[in-house]
Formats: sequence, structure tokens, C-alpha cells
Amino acid sequence: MLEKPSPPSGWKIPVIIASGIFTGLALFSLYISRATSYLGDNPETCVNCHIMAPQYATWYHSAHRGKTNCNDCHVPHNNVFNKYFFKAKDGLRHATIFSLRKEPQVIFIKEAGAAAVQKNCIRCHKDLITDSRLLTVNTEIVSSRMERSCTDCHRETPHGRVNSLSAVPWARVPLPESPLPHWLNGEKNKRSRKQNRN
Amino acid sequence: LASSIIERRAEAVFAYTPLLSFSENEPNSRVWGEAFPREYSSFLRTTDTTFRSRYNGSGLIDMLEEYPSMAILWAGYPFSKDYRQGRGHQHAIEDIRNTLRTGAPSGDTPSPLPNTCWTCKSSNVPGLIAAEGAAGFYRGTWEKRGAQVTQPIGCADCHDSRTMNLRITRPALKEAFEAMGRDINSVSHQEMRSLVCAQCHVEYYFNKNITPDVQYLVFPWKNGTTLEEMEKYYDDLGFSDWTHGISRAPMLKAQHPDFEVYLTGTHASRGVSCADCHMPFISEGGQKFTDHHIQSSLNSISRSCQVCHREETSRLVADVYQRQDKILENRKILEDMLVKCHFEAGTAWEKGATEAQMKEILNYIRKAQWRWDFAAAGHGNSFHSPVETGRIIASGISMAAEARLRLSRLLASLGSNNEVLLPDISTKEKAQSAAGLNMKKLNEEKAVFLKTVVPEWDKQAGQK
Amino acid sequence: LASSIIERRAEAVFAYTPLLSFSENEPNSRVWGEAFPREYSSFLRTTDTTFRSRYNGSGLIDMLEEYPSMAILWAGYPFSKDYRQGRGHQHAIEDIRNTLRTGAPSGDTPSPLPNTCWTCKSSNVPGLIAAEGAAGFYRGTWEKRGAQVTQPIGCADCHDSRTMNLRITRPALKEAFEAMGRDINSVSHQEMRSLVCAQCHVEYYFNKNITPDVQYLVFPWKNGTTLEEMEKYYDDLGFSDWTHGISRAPMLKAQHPDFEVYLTGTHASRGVSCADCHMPFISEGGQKFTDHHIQSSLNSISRSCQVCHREETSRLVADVYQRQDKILENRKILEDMLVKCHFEAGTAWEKGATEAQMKEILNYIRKAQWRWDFAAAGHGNSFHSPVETGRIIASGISMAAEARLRLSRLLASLGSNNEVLLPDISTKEKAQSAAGLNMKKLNEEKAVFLKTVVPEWDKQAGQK
Ligand code: HEC
Ligand code: HEC
Ligand code: HEC
Ligand code: HEC
Ligand code: HEC
Ligand code: HEC
Ligand code: HEC
Ligand code: HEC
Ligand code: HEC
Ligand code: HEC
Ligand code: HEC
Ligand code: HEC
Ligand code: HEC
Ligand code: HEC
Ligand SMILES: [Ca+2]
Ligand SMILES: [Ca+2]
Repeated sequence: MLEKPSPPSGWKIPVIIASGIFTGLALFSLYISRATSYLGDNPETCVNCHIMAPQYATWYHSAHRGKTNCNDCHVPHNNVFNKYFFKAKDGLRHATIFSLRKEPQVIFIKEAGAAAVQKNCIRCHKDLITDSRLLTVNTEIVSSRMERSCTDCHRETPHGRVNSLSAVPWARVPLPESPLPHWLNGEKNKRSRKQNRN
Repeated sequence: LASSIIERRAEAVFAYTPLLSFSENEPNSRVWGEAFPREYSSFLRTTDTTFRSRYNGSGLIDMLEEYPSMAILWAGYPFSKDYRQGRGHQHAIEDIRNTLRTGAPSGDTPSPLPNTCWTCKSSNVPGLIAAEGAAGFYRGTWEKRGAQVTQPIGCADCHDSRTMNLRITRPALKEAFEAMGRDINSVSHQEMRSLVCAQCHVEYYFNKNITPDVQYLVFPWKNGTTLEEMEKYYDDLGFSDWTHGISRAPMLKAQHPDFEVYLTGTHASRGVSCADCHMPFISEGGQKFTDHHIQSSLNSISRSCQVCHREETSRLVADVYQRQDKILENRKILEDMLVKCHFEAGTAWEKGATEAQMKEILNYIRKAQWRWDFAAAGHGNSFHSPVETGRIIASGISMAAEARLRLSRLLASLGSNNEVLLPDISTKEKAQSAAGLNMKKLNEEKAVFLKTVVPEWDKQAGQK
Repeated sequence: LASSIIERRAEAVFAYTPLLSFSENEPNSRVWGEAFPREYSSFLRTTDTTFRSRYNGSGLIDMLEEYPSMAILWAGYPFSKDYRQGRGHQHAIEDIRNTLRTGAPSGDTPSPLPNTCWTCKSSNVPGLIAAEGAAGFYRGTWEKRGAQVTQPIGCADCHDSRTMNLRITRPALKEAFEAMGRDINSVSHQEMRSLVCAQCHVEYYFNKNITPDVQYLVFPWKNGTTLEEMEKYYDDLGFSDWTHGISRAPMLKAQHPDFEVYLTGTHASRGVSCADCHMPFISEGGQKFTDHHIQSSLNSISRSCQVCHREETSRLVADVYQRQDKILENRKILEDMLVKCHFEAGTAWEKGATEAQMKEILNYIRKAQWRWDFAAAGHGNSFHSPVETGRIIASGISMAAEARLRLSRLLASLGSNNEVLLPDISTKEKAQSAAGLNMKKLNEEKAVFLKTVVPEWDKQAGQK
């Protein structure tokens, strides 16, 4: 009774072409959004999204510029797998929201992200906040000191107080180099200028 | 997806270079809106009247209905006829036409108020002042410019048409700065983000001695912008807005000292401007721009407060309401005391008190009510600067207390040592009739004015 | 990496095994200090008395000298003899011995006060309460335990000796939580950083009906911790601390409601604890520890305020002073009104007023002064919660006003319709003599007590 669902023969070529285009587009998307760069730790990666510019700029003007990059704080460092899993998960969400233009005016760090950051503050500053003398008396007392978010007090570390997509309008952040050939780039420039004139 | 990414990268690189072909003081915001559609369409949203917070919002709240005592406190002054909590800028023209305060001019009957009243209501004003000078614009009664001033507050009020920079268009603010020995042209950009508002959201009075026959608009800041400094200014001038209808005290009316009270608060001391809270940034279609839907910040918490405060929305709303509740609690006490002051003083006159006996008492009433009004007339005060607003109310209470104590001694000496009985003022209607108003007549005249005169104004304006 | 961490932990364990060989309630902080030298040496700095801010600081400020009116407000109550602005914890024993309030017990003359007074002054208390129970400890007059309670506030008051965790050692706080239906064992760590202070920095009274012959320490929080909730508690109980020496009003004394007022402020609502401001972290040699030099935060701005507020020191100091100035302005007005209330009521009694005529008036005086005292007795209130403190003072002013108004009518009806003349109370001495005190005698007796009895106490304590 049931027919085997097979495409009619005339579909073959268009389907091949379509999937070719699809694959091409997928690759192009990867290329153009520099998805590959997500694998690294370079802060410039994050400003691939201009949405991350405020965070980049504030980090760049903080004491943490010298010794840290975004991932030192924003990605778990307890083991390699967790690091990449977290990155992939976050990266995909950010990319999706970005492309759908659903980002809120003020981005808030999510719970999982905040927990990762907290662990990272401790990871680097552990010596300062642990008193080995106390540790011998009571290990709990140390953990109770770490329960409270570091940023409850260090409210400006490292992104400062004012946070919104528009927080640093003119800050010089490294813009990704244009992926378009120069001639096309030029055309596009002219066109959009014109558009704006109208 | 890919194209969206390309496009958004472009956004990051390009800014607009708009072409502005309209004149410097173009009163019609729609014209500006063609160049700046995003700002314009957000600006149009100030027509919305649906948002309501605990005490404020974008509707026209009838304050005399909420607080009937106010009709007594303003007895003998137009505010006892009609006073509402303001709404969005787009309604400015409509509301000044509708209010009973402007009366019902028609034929030979002029409005009781001068053209100065238009100053803060319309983007027609910068052009008219440029053409006729400030005094020229203010001269004459209010109905005279009914057909000239028809656009509500708009772009020309705050912007320079060539650069779109913020600019000051109201002479009163420039002059007030000069009086304080400051130059308004040398303020910072961030200050401008509050000063454009300070063109209107300030305490003011009409001075009749600057230009003959003109009620000239002045901000009383010569000694400074605190309550006491402005009070001293008025006292030195011997100025009073009106003589109270019941107590005969020489009264001051405080009008929306939003900017002055804001200056005394935590946010101002941290450099936070009016625009930071009332015109937060917003992104639409990847473009960041200033939200021109000026309104209660409680309707934009995620874009205004949360930029600086990483707190839950409910927590921030609670912060605002807690402050407002605490201030209102004592403001109402002061309100009640002032009602009693006026009636007790009225009784003292009836029993034959002399001018000399009443002089100091009336001065306490003046001072106490000035404090009450200063706190009440700025609808954002309790949040903008709760400690200062609380201070003002407490000192108002102590002055009203002094007035009542002296009145009680005076009344006793005039043979009347009992509590003065108050009329029923539990509703707006009852309070207004206790204040001696004939509301039926006022409303009827106004209705005729709105049906006959106003359409004529609009027709004339349309023909231009 | 992992191995390195394990190694370092081991190091930590073996390098120091601090010998915590002292007992659970060891009263002597020096003993604890051997294990925790950093905390201990910072703790010792509370002996320092040199810092002075505009209104507070670590010196003993004589409040009756600064505000002579206070001697009138407390007429008939020990505070009119002597009241100072407190100083560092290390001085607690010295100061309670020195104050005239505890009298000059010697031979058969007991102190006018009970042992309950020691509760908040010493690290001897946890041990004594553990041994004798709360009621057992409170029983008897103050001099009875003079030789047992000699260590000032110390480690045992706030810490568990085995784990160094924070702990609550004062039964009154546990009981107050129970009365509110809360369990003090299930609070967060961050709350504990304020609750250890709330063992002492709170409003309290002595209840004589809990255990016969014992003045039992109670925090009046059953209905809650706001001013009105505590007032209701006292009113329901028909409680008063004393009957006023001039007005005969049934008074309440508010004592340092630091914690309660703090709870109503911005910082508390943001989870900032007492320890965050008064015991900030400090780093020494690569270690961060809690500064046990508890003092005015204005002497540690860079470590307390500036970690959270990136503002100039001068700006932060100005914030604090501005709030204090604004609150004090009206507190003084209320102070003056209350002085007049008392004398006017005194005059009314003299002129033959009846109990029935005075009842409500005295109740207004009680309520107004409770508000004044609530605001004044917490030396940090004006900063901890300026809006609430302002609210309280404003409502106090309105109640004092009501009392004075009724008094003026009453006095007029008794044939005296003039302002009541006040005695000269412009200095501490004059005010105290107006309050009917014989200061010379009190001071002389105290001097003898300090020279003869106190050294005896110390000798006995040393022998133990
Ligand atoms: C494709 C554009 C894009 C890139 C590239 C990007 N982000 Fe984001 N990011 C976003 C968007 C959009 C949001 C808002 C998501 C939301 O609010 O849920 C966001 C939110 C965040 C948040 C807060 C929300 C959370 O997940 O806790 C953090 C932290 C963050 N990004 C860190 C980074 C770091 C670190 C990098 C570089 C490794 C990076 N981002 C790269 C677009 C991007
Ligand atoms: C020193 C640690 C650290 C570094 C380095 C760091 N961040 Fe963050 N980041 C934080 C903390 C802490 C928060 C949470 C801030 C808060 O709660 O206000 C945060 C929040 C964010 C958010 C969410 C927005 C917000 O305010 O909650 C984004 C997006 C983000 N960071 C992106 C970045 C990017 C991009 C970089 C690199 C250019 C970076 N961060 C570098 C610690 C760091
Ligand atoms: C990868 C290691 C690393 C991480 C993760 C890290 N820090 Fe740091 N932090 C440093 C170093 C290194 C410095 C010294 C920077 C300097 O002064 O040059 C520093 C300096 C600081 C300072 C003093 C300077 C200042 O900015 O006030 C504070 C406070 C601080 N960190 C807090 C934090 C907090 C809070 C977090 C988590 C949100 C954090 N750190 C995460 C390495 C780190
Ligand atoms: C209760 C408030 C508070 C919390 C929570 C807190 N800190 Fe701090 N932190 C401070 C204070 C106060 C200082 C300044 C100490 C000083 O001046 O010596 C400080 C200083 C620092 C410094 C700089 C030290 C220096 O010598 O400059 C670092 C790094 C730091 N904290 C890291 C952290 C980390 C990581 C956490 C979370 C585990 C944390 N802090 C949690 C209050 C806090
Ligand atoms: C210095 C500027 C200024 C002047 C002059 C001025 N106003 Fe206004 N007016 C305002 C502001 C600002 C508001 C909004 C107040 C608020 O927050 O509700 C307002 C609100 C109003 C409203 C709506 C709310 C209400 O009060 O019922 C009316 C009507 C009004 N004004 C009429 C007048 C009249 C009549 C005069 C002349 C006597 C006048 N205005 C003079 C600035 C001014
Ligand atoms: C030209 C005068 C003028 C200027 C300039 C002006 N306002 Fe207004 N504003 C008014 C008047 C008049 C009203 C009341 C309108 C009505 O009720 O009809 C008003 C109403 C408001 C309201 C109440 C809106 C509501 O929904 O209830 C807010 C908020 C406000 N203004 C804020 C601002 C801010 C912020 C600025 C500066 C960025 C500003 N105003 C500039 C005259 C002005
Ligand atoms: C009550 C005052 C006020 C009015 C009326 C007003 N603006 Fe603005 N406008 C501002 C303020 C404040 C800013 C922020 C300026 C800054 O920060 O540089 C602004 C910014 C702008 C900008 C700069 C881009 C941006 O969005 O930040 C444009 C363009 C603009 N307004 C257009 C308009 C137009 C078009 C109108 C009329 C439909 C208008 N404005 C009416 C106060 C006003
Ligand atoms: C541009 C930054 C900014 C914006 C926008 C802002 N605030 Fe603030 N706010 C501050 C600063 C700075 C302080 C001072 C305290 C501090 O340093 O954290 C403060 C203080 C406060 C306080 C404590 C002061 C007081 O009066 O008790 C409250 C409550 C508060 N803000 C609520 C709000 C609310 C609600 C909004 C939105 C309507 C808002 N803030 C918008 C920066 C801002
Ligand atoms: C820190 C944020 C903040 C700043 C800065 C600020 N405001 Fe407000 N404003 C508020 C809040 C919150 C309210 C209370 C809104 C409510 O009750 O619905 C308010 C209320 C108002 C209202 C009454 C709104 C209504 O619904 O009718 C006016 C008018 C106003 N503000 C004008 C100003 C002016 C003018 C300035 C600058 C001189 C200013 N504000 C500065 C947050 C702010
Ligand atoms: C519930 C705890 C508590 C009780 C019970 C208590 N006190 Fe105090 N006492 C305090 C606190 C807290 C301070 C610090 C007040 C300040 O200056 O901020 C203080 C300060 C003092 C001072 C120094 C400042 C001054 O007032 O001159 C003396 C002396 C003193 N108390 C005596 C007494 C006497 C006598 C009693 C019994 C009637 C008593 N205390 C009962 C908590 C208490
Ligand atoms: C056992 C009771 C007790 C406890 C617990 C206690 N205090 Fe006190 N505190 C006092 C007394 C009593 C004084 C006044 C001492 C004097 O004047 O002799 C005082 C004085 C002070 C002072 C004034 C210091 C000065 O230099 O003027 C401050 C500040 C203070 N305490 C804060 C705190 C904080 C913060 C905590 C908790 C971390 C705390 N106290 C815990 C009883 C206590
Ligand atoms: C008035 C209350 C109080 C007194 C008295 C007190 N402490 Fe503390 N102590 C605290 C508080 C609050 C903390 C912070 C606890 C936390 O955040 O976990 C603390 C923390 C500590 C810590 C943990 C390490 C650190 O520095 O944060 C040690 C150790 C300590 N105190 C030792 C002592 C010693 C020793 C004494 C006596 C010399 C003492 N304390 C007296 C309240 C007190
Ligand atoms: C652990 C963090 C922390 C510490 C320490 C701290 N603050 Fe704050 N402060 C806050 C927060 C959070 C707010 C609420 C406003 C906000 O969200 O920014 C605030 C608000 C304020 C305000 C506005 C509230 C008001 O009453 O008007 C002032 C002023 C202020 N702080 C001054 C100080 C001073 C002075 C100190 C030191 C004595 C201090 N703060 C210590 C976190 C802190
Ligand atoms: C946000 C910071 C902050 C918090 C939280 C805070 N205080 Fe304070 N406190 C201050 C400041 C600032 C002063 C004023 C100091 C001055 O005037 O010199 C002060 C004053 C005091 C004083 C008088 C100090 C003196 O010099 O005599 C006492 C006692 C006190 N606070 C106790 C407490 C207690 C108990 C708590 C918690 C229930 C607390 N404080 C919470 C900042 C704070
Ligand atoms: Ca409104
Ligand atoms: Ca002190």
C-alpha cells in the first residue's frame, strides 16, 4: 500500500545544485563569520561581533588587559573538553541571537557564564584569598569566602559599570578586515552612502 | 544568514551622513523626521497614554481628584480650577488648550494668561522668538498666538538643524545662566543632555518689570537653584504669585522644579543626565539611536536603569516606589496641615485679627506651602532626590506647625480657643466649591471655546 | 598542575598547625591572636581614638556638650547625666565603668543598673551565659559582676573557636528571631556578616516580667524591625522606659537602632553588610584578610567604599556629609520643638491641667521623641538610610507640632495664652541644672568609685 517515497527523477539535478549552493553558503557563512577563529583565545575573535565591542574596549582599558584574554574568564578551565563544549554552546547561541538580531540593548551575563567567571577569578587570585592557616582550621571558611560573587564588590572589574550596546560608541576596537574584494567593497560603500543620502 | 552577517558588518563601519534641507527653526517635526525616521517614529510614541506607574505615567491624572486638598491650597489661583499630571510631549498643545487655567477667550474676552504660557509647549516657539525677540513673543494675552503656536514640542526645540547638535532655544535658560554668572555656551556635552530639558522642566515666574506690559519669563536662579536660594530671591523681590483666597497669605507657586531638585540628587552628582534615564539608547535593525519616546523611566527599565544597575527589574521598581511612598507619607501630612492653616487664618480674619498680628503668620504659611509645592510639583522629585525632597517636606512641616501654633494663640486671644471646623473637602467638587469656584460655568465656557475658537486656530494654521 | 595544588595544600597543613588549644568561650583575645596575628593586630587598633569626621569618629564626643537640649529631653533618666558618642570596641569596659549612668556603687550602695548592662560590652559574656544561663547572667545589680567582666569585646563574641566561623553568642538576638518566626541558624553567610553586629547594635529594652527579679534583655522585634512596628510592640505592652521629669510623659528611649535602620537602606537592599564597610578586606604581604579595626568607614574609604564605588575620596566623603547635614538640619528643629513640648507640658501641670486633659498630649510627646531618638541614637543612621531617617524625623516633627498645638489650646483654657518662657539651656551645665541634676555630687561619687572600687575589680580578675 505504501509507496516508497522517492523523488521524481526530474528532481535530481536541481537537488544537487541546491545542496551545492547550500553547502557553499554554509561554508561561506563559516568563513565570513570567522567561525574558525572561535577555536582560539584571541580577544579579537570576540569583536568579530561588534556587539562585543563594549566588552572588548572596557577589558582593553582595564588592569586585566595585560595578563588575560576573554576566555581566561569566560570559559571553564577545569578541563579541555569542558572548555570546548562550553565554547561551542555559547558560540552557537551568540551567533544565532546575533543573526536574528534578538540581542537585548543591555546584555546580562547568564548564570552558567557567571559561575564560570567566578571560578576563573578564584583560579587566578586564589593565593590572595586563601589563608593557609585558616585552611587547617576549617576548609569551609575558605569556600564561604568564595561563594559570594567577586563582582559584588569589584563591580567595575573588568568591564566597568556602564554596560549596553551603546556604551562605548567611538571606542577604537579592531574591526575584522573586510572579507570582500576591494572592488566590491568600494561599490558597496558608495551604494550605502547613497542610500543614506536619500 | 550570510547576508545578514555581511549587512551587520557594514553597519559597524558606516554612519549616516544625512542631508538636511529644512530651515533652522522648522517647527514641523515631520519634516525633520524624513531625515531621521528612527528618532521621529520613537518621538511619535509620546502620544501613547497607556502606561501607568504607582504615581505617574503617561496618562493625564487628575491631581485635584487624587488630592482634593490641592484645590484649597491654591484657592484664588488658576490651579485650583484644573491641574493634571502631565503626559507625553505630543500632547502639549492639546493640553494647554484644554486646561481651564487658560480660560475661554472668545470675542472680546481675553485669556487671563499671557502668551508666555506658550513658551514651553511648542516647536513653533524658537522661530517666533527668533523673529520677534523674547519680549515680543511673550507680549499680549494667550489667545493672540493661538493660530501661530500649533505644533507640540519638537525637534527644533532641542536640535541645531545643521549639525543635529543639542542647542538651547529658550532665552530664559540663557538669561538664568547669565544671572548666575555662568555661560551656557561653555557647558559639557553631558550637561547639555540635561540642559535641553532644563529649558522647560524648571521653576519659573513671570516678571512684569523687565519690559513694560510684558510678563517676562524668568527662572529665579540668581542666588542659586536650591529651594532656599530661590526663596530668598523671591523674598528680596517682594514677589508673590497670588494672594491666597482664604488665608490672604502672599503665596508662591512652585512649578515643576524637576531640574533643580535633580541637581541635588545622587544621580546628578554622578553625572547621570535626564536623557540617560528618559531617552536611553535603543537599537532597531542594528542601528543604535536615542529613544525619543520620552516617558517615565519605569517603562524602559531594561534600557535605562539596567545599563548601570545589574539588578532585577522588580528590585529597581521597588526602589522607586519605596522612595515615593516614604516621601508621600509626610507630604500628605503637610498638605493637611496647610489646609488647616488657611482655614484657621481665614477664621482669624473673620474674628478681627489685624494685619500686624497676621503678618508673620502669613509669612510662615507662604514658606510652608512653597516647600510643599516644591516637593509636589516635580513628579519625579521623590526619586530624583529623595533625601532633599524629604528635607524640604520636614522643614515645611515645621513651618506650618509654627503658623498653626501662632494662629491658635491669636485665635484664643480673639476669644476663640477651639479647633477650627473645616468644610467637607473630601472630593474635588466639594473642595472646589469650598474654594469658591463656580465650576459649572467654567466648564461650559471652556466647552464653547474648544468647539468654536480652537478649530478656527487650526484652520488658520493649516492655511499658512 | 593538579599535583602542584595538592602539594601546596599539604604544605599549608604541615607548615602551620596552629595550636588552637583555647576553650570555646576563651574571653582573652590575645590568646586567639596567637593563632591569627593579622586579625589580632588590626583588632588592637580599635584602641586608637584620633580619627574625627564631621559628626563621628573614634574619640569620645560628649553629646550633651554638643547638644545641651538632650539633657532636657532625657530629664529624669540616666542619659541626662552623661552620654557620649561611642568609640572603638577595645574601650567598651573602660567606658561603661566611667559613665555616670552606671552610678558609683560601693559598700551598700548598689548601681542603679542591672548586670544586663554588661551584655554588650565584653567577651567574658559568652562564657558566663553558657555557665549560668541568660537570666542567671542578667540577675542582680551591675557592680556584682564588676570583677568577672573585664575583657572588652573580643573574638569569642563573634567567632566559633573550632572553625572560626561566625556565630551568634547573644541570646537576645536568637530570641528576637524566634519572636519573628525566623530561625537564626538558617541565615546566609553574608547575613551573618551583619548579624554578628546585630547582637549589640540594635534597639533594646529590659523586660521585668520574663523571669522574676531579672531585667531581661529583649529586642522589640516581634512585629518587625521598623520604627512603627517596634512602637506598636511597646504600646501594646504599655511599656515605657521612664516618666519624663518635666512633662511627666511616659517615654521610650531608643538605643542605637543601627541594624534596624540599616535594613531599610539602599546598601542593605543590595546585600552590602556591616562588615563590608566597617571590616573591609585589607591585603598585607600577598594575603587578603578582614580588617578587624572596626571604625568609621570614612577612615577606610579606599578599602571599603572605593572597591564598589570608583569615585574620588572627596566625592564619597561629600556624599556622607551631605546626607548627614540634611538630616541633622531637621533633627535639630525637632529637638527644639521637643524641649518646648516638655516645658509647656510642665507649665500646663503647674497651671492645674488634669490627667485626662494631658493624656493624649503626653502620648504625642512620647511618639515624637521616640522618633527623634530613633534617628539620633544611631550615629550612622543618616548615612545608612537617609531617606528613612528623614521620613522618621518629618513624622516626629508633625507629632511634636500636634502636642504643642494642643498644649497651647490647653494653656489658653487654663488662662495662660503666652509663649512659655524657657530657662537658659545653652550649655551642658545649664541644661543639666534645668533638668534638676546635681552634677557635682555625681561626679565626686564617681571619682571615688573609679579610684577605689574599680582597681579592686581588676585585682580580683587578675588573680583568677
Ligand atoms: C556572532 C557574534 C558574537 C561573537 C563572535 C561573540 N559573541 Fe558574545 N554575545 C553575542 C550576543 C548576540 C550575545 C547576547 C546573548 C544573550 O543576551 O542571550 C552575547 C552574549 C555574551 C555573553 C553574556 C551572555 C552569556 O552567555 O552569559 C558573554 C559572557 C559573551 N557574549 C562572551 C563572548 C566571548 C568571550 C566571545 C569570544 C570568544 C564572544 N562572546 C563572541 C554575540 C557574539
Ligand atoms: C578578568 C575577567 C574577564 C575578562 C578578561 C573578560 N571578562 Fe567579560 N565579564 C567578566 C565579568 C566579571 C562579567 C560580569 C559583569 C557583571 O556582572 O556586571 C563579564 C561579562 C561579560 C559580558 C556580558 C555583559 C555583562 O556586562 O554582563 C560579555 C558580553 C563579556 N563579558 C564579554 C567579554 C569579552 C568580549 C572579553 C574580551 C575582550 C571579556 N569579556 C573579557 C569578566 C571578564
Ligand atoms: C587569567 C588570570 C586572571 C583571571 C581569570 C582574573 N584575574 Fe584578576 N588579575 C590578574 C592579574 C595578572 C592581575 C594584575 C594585573 C596588573 O595589575 O597588571 C589582576 C588584577 C586584578 C585586580 C586588581 C586590579 C584591578 O583591576 O582592580 C582585581 C581587583 C582583580 N584582578 C579581580 C579579578 C576578578 C574579580 C576576576 C574575575 C572576574 C579576575 N580578577 C580574574 C589575573 C587574573
Ligand atoms: C566583601 C567584598 C569583597 C569580595 C566579595 C571580594 N573582594 Fe577582592 N577586594 C576587596 C577589597 C576591600 C580589596 C582591597 C584590599 C586592599 O586595599 O588592600 C580587594 C582587593 C582585591 C584584589 C587586589 C589586591 C591588591 O593587592 O591590589 C584582588 C585581585 C581581588 N580583590 C580579588 C578578588 C576575588 C578573586 C574575589 C572573589 C573570590 C574577591 N576579590 C572578592 C573586597 C572584596
Ligand atoms: C518654563 C517652562 C514652562 C512654562 C513657562 C509653562 N509651562 Fe506648562 N508645563 C511645563 C512642564 C515642564 C510641564 C510638565 C509638568 C509635569 O511633569 O507634569 C507642563 C505642563 C503643563 C500642562 C499639563 C499638566 C497640567 O498642569 O495640567 C498644562 C495644561 C500647562 N503646562 C499649562 C501651562 C500654562 C497655562 C502656562 C502659563 C501660565 C504654562 N504651562 C507655562 C513647562 C512650562
Ligand atoms: C519645550 C519644553 C520642553 C522641553 C524642552 C522638554 N520638556 Fe518634557 N514636558 C514638557 C511639557 C509641557 C510636558 C507636559 C505635556 C503635557 O502634559 O501635555 C512635558 C512632559 C514630560 C514628561 C512626562 C511624560 C509622561 O509620559 O507623562 C517627561 C518624562 C518629560 N517631559 C521629560 C523631559 C526630558 C527628559 C526632556 C529633555 C530631554 C524634556 N522633557 C524636555 C515640556 C518640555
Ligand atoms: C526634548 C528634547 C529633544 C527633542 C524634542 C528631540 N530631541 Fe533628538 N535628541 C535629544 C537628545 C538629548 C539626544 C542625545 C544627544 C547626544 O547625546 O548627543 C538626541 C539625539 C538625536 C539624534 C542623534 C542620534 C541619536 O539618536 O542619538 C538625532 C538624529 C535626533 N535626536 C533627531 C531628532 C528628531 C528628528 C527630533 C524630532 C522628531 C528630535 N530629535 C527631537 C533631545 C531631543
Ligand atoms: C548612567 C548610569 C545610571 C543610570 C542610567 C541609572 N543609575 Fe541609578 N545610580 C547610578 C550611580 C552611579 C549611582 C550612585 C551609587 C553608585 O555609585 O553605585 C546610582 C544610585 C542609585 C540608587 C541609590 C540612590 C538612592 O537614591 O538611594 C538607586 C535606588 C538607583 N540608582 C536606581 C536607579 C533606577 C531605578 C534607574 C532607572 C530609572 C537608575 N538608577 C538609572 C547610575 C545610574
Ligand atoms: C536616574 C534616572 C533618572 C534621571 C537622571 C532623571 N529621571 Fe526623571 N524620573 C525617573 C524615574 C524613575 C521617575 C519616576 C517615574 C514614575 O514614577 O513612573 C522619573 C519621573 C520623572 C517625571 C515624571 C514622569 C511622569 O510619568 O509624568 C519627569 C517629568 C521627569 N522625571 C523629568 C526628568 C528631568 C527633566 C530630569 C533631568 C533634570 C530627570 N527626570 C532625570 C528617573 C530619572
Ligand atoms: C543590646 C546591646 C547593648 C546593651 C544591652 C547595652 N549597650 Fe551600651 N552600647 C551598645 C552599643 C552598640 C554601643 C555603641 C553606640 C555607638 O556609639 O554607636 C554602646 C555604647 C555604650 C557606651 C559608650 C557611649 C555612651 O553611651 O556614653 C556606654 C557608656 C554604654 N554603652 C553603657 C551601657 C549601659 C550602662 C547599659 C545598660 C543600661 C548598656 N550600655 C546596655 C550596646 C548595648
Ligand atoms: C558585643 C557587643 C558588640 C558587638 C558584637 C559589636 N559591637 Fe560595635 N560597639 C559595641 C559597643 C559597646 C561600642 C562602643 C564602645 C565604647 O564606646 O566604649 C561599639 C562601637 C562600635 C563602633 C564605633 C567605633 C568608633 O571608632 O567610634 C563601630 C563603627 C562599631 N561598633 C561597629 C560594629 C560592627 C560593624 C560590628 C560587627 C562586625 C560590631 N560593631 C559588633 C558593641 C558591639
Ligand atoms: C565584632 C565581631 C568580630 C570580632 C570581635 C572578631 N571578629 Fe574576626 N571576623 C568577623 C567578621 C565579620 C569576619 C568576616 C567573616 C567572613 O566574611 O567570613 C571575621 C573574620 C575573621 C577571620 C577569617 C579570616 C579573615 O581575616 O577574613 C579570622 C581568622 C578572624 N576573624 C579572627 C578573629 C580574631 C583572632 C579576633 C579577636 C582578636 C576576632 N576575629 C574578633 C567579626 C569579628
Ligand atoms: C560591597 C559594595 C559596596 C560598598 C563597600 C559600599 N557601597 Fe555604596 N552602594 C553600593 C550599591 C550596590 C549601591 C546601590 C546603587 C547601585 O546599585 O549602584 C550603593 C549606593 C551608594 C550611594 C547612593 C545611595 C544613597 O544613599 O544615596 C552612596 C552615596 C554610596 N553608595 C556611598 C558609599 C560610601 C560612602 C561607602 C563607604 C562608606 C560605600 N558606599 C560602600 C555598593 C557598595
Ligand atoms: C555602605 C557602607 C556601610 C554599611 C553597610 C554600614 N555602615 Fe556603618 N557607617 C558607614 C558610614 C559612612 C558611617 C559614618 C561615619 C562617620 O560619620 O564618620 C557609619 C557610621 C557607623 C557608626 C558610627 C561610627 C562612629 O564613628 O562612631 C556605627 C556604630 C556603625 N556605622 C555601625 C554599623 C552597623 C552595625 C552596620 C550594619 C548593621 C553598618 N554600620 C553598616 C558606612 C556603613
Ligand atoms: Ca505623566
Ligand atoms: Ca565613634
